[in-house]
Amino acid sequence: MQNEFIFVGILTICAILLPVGGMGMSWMLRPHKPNKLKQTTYECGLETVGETWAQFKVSYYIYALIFVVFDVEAVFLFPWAVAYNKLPLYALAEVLIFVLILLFALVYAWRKGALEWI
Amino acid sequence: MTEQIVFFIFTIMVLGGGLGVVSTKNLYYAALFLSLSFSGMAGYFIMLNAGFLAAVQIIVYVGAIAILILFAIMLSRKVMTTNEPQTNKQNWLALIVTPLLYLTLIFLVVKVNWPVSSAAPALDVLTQMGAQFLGGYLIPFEVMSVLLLVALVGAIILARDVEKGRE
Amino acid sequence: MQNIPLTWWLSVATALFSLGLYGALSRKNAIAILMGLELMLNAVNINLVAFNRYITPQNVTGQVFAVFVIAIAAAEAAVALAIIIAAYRQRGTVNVDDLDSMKF
Amino acid sequence: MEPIITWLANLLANVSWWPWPAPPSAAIIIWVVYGLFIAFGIAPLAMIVLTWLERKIIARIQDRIGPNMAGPFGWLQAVADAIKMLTKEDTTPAGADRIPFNLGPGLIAVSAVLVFAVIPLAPGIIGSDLNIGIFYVVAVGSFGVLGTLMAGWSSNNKYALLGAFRAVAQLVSYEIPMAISLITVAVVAGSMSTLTIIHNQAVANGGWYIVAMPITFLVFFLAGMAETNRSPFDLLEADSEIVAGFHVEYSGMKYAMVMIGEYVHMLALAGLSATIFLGGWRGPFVEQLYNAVPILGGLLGLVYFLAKVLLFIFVMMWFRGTLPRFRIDQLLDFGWKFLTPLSLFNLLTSAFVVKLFQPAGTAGVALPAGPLAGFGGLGLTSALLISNLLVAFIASLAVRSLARRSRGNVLKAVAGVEG
Repeated sequence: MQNEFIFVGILTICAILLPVGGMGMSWMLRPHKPNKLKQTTYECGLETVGETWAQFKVSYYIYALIFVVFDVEAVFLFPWAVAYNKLPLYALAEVLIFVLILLFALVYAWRKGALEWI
Repeated sequence: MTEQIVFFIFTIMVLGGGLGVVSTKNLYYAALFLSLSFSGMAGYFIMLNAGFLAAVQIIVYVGAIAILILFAIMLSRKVMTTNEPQTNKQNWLALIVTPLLYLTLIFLVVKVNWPVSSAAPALDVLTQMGAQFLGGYLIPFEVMSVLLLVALVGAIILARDVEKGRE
Repeated sequence: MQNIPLTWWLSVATALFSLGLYGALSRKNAIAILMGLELMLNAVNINLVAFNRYITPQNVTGQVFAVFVIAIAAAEAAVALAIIIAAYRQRGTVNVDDLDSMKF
Repeated sequence: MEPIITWLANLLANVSWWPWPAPPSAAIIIWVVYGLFIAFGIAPLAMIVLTWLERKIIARIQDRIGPNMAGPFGWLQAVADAIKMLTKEDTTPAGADRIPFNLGPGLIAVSAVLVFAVIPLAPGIIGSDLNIGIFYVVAVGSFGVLGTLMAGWSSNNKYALLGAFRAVAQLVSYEIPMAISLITVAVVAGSMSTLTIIHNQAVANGGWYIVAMPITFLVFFLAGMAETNRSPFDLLEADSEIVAGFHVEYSGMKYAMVMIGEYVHMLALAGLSATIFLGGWRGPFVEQLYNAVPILGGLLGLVYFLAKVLLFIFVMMWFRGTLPRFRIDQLLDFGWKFLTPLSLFNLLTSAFVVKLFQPAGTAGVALPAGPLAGFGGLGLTSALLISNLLVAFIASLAVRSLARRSRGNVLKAVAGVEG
C-alpha cells in the first residue's frame, strides 16, 4: 500500500465522523415531535400539485454530456503536464492536435446550439 | 494484517455495491450503489500503487458517469415503476450461466501459476504514464480525442434531434 | 503488499464481472443493463492494474490501458444514454424487450 | 510532517509505560491527531468564524452594523446559531428516501473536508504530500456533486429536484475550466504536488504564480467560486429571490452540514488559491527562521498563510456584497463559451512558453535546452506574464466582436419589428 495515502484514509474516517457525530449529537439533543403538517413538502405553504418527478428537458443531459467529454480530456492532460518537462518538443505538437480536436468538439456543440439554455 | 482488513473493507464496498446494482428494483438506488462500487475500486487502485488511476476512477466514474446515468434516469423517469419485476424472461438462464462462468474463471485463476514478480513498484508512475501517452501509445491517445469528438457529436445529434422532432 | 496474493484480486474481479454479466443479461431496463456493462468494464480494470502491479511492477502499461478503458467507458456511456433517451422519447419505453424492431 | 513525526518518535522511544503490547507508530498518532484537528477543529471553526465574518463584512458594505448584540462585536451570534442548529427539530418530508436524504449533506461536508489533506498550513505541516496533489483536489470535489444530487433527489420536492439539477449543471460546467487551469499550473511547475508547487514559487525560481499566470489564476478563482456556490454564482441558492435550491427540505443539523460543506469548501478554495498562486506559507524570513528555529519559522509561515487565506476570503465576501447574481443561461455561457476556451488557449500558450525556457535535460534524460533557457526563473515569469496578457487581450477582442455581432442582431430584430 502506498504510504502517503494512509493519511487520506485516516482523514476520510475523521471526516465521516464529523457528520455522523454532528447528527448523532443533534439527535440526542433535539425534540422529536413529528406531525403530518410538518412533514409535508415545503412549497411556501401551498399544497403540492402533481407528482414530484416532473419531466425535465434534455439540455441538462447535454451539459452533462459535454462535461463528460471534457472531463476525460482533462484526465489525459494531467500526466502529460507532469511529464512535459522531460519530453522533447513533439509533446507540445501532439497535445496541440489533441486539444484542437476537442476544441473543435466545443465549437461544434456551440454552433449546434447545444450550449444554449432555452 | 492491516492491509488485509483494508482489502476486505474495499471488497465489501465493491461487491456489495455490485450486488446492489443488480438486485435493487429502484434504479436511483442502483446508480448510488454503482457509485459505491466505483469508490471501493478507487481504494483498490490506491492499494495497487495506482494513485493517479484512483483519482481518475473517482473523477470519471463517480463525478461524470454516475451523474450522467442519474440524469438519464431522471429524463426517462415516467416509465420507471418499482413495483413490477425488473428482470426479463432470460432471468433464470442468467442465474444458471453466470455462476457457471464464475466457477470456470475461478478455476482458471487458481490453476494458473502466475509469474509474480517481487520487484519494487515503479515510483514515477505519473511521468512514465505521460511519456507513454505521447510515446508508445500516441496513436490511441490521439484516436481517443477523435473518439470523444465522435461521441459528443453523435450524442448531441441523438439527444437533440429527437427533441426538435417533438416540437 | 505481498500480504495479499494476486489471486484475491482476480477472484474479486471475477465475481464483479459475473455480477455485471448477470445484471446485463437479466435486467429489463436499458439503463440497468448499461450499469451492468460498467461493472464488467471495472472488473477488467481491476485485473489490468493487479497484473501490472504483480507481474510487471516496473512499468505502468497496465495503468495506461486502464485509463484508456475508463475513457472508452465514458464515451460509451455518453452515447448509450443518448440512444436510450432518444428511444424513450420516440417510443416511450426503455424496456429492451419492447425495443425489438429495427425501424422506428 | 516529518519533523514532528521524528520528534514524537524520539519521545515515544523513551516511553516505557505504554500499556498496550505495541505502541502505534508515531506517524499514525500524528496523522490521527491532525485528521481530527481538520475534521473537528477547522471545519466547525470555519463555519462559525466565517459566518460571523461574512455577516459583518456584508453589513459594512451595505452600510449596516451587522450582528452586535451577542458578545463583543456580536461574535457570539455565530456560536448561538451553531447551538440553535444543534438543538432544532429536524423534519424529514413524508415521501423522502430516508437513507440518501441523510447521506447527501454528509457527503457534501466530507468532500469539502477532504481537500485539506493536501494543503500545507505551514512549513513542515501538511497532511500528505501526494504526488497527484491538485488532481486529488479535483477528484474529491466529485463527491460533492454526487451529494448535491442525492440531497435534491431524495427530498421528494420538485423544487429541490429542479435546484439539484441546476446545481449539478453549474458544478460540472465549472469543473472543466478549473481542471484546465490546474493543468496549466502543473505544466509550469512540472508537478502536481502542492509542496513542489510552493517550492517552485521561491523568488529564485521565478516568484509567485499569480504574477506569472494572472489569467490562470482568474479562471481558477472564478471557477472555484462557482464550485462553492458563492455569489455571484449562487443562483441555485439565491436566498433573496428563491428560498433555497436543492437543500430546501433540510433543517437542523443536516442543514448545518450543507452549510459546513459550503464554508469549508470556501476556506479550502482560499487555501488552495493561496497555496498555488500566492506561494502558500512563503514570505520574508520564513525559510531562514525555519532553518534556525523550526517552531518560530513554522508559526511565521502559518501567519503568512492565514493572512493570504483571509485576503481571498475577504475578496469572496466583497464579491458577494457588490455583484448582482447571474442568470442560469448567462452562468452556463460564461463557463462554457468564455472560461473553457480561454483556459484551453492559455494552457497551450503557457506550455509553449515553458518549452522555450526549458533547462537542459536532467538526470538521464537527453534533452536540449530551450532557446531562452539562459534567462532562468525570472525570465520564465515575465514571458508567462506577457503571454497571459496577450491571451487576455485576444480574448477581450474576441468577446468584443461577438458582443457587437449579437448587439447588431438585436438591433436588426428591433428595426424589423418597428419597420
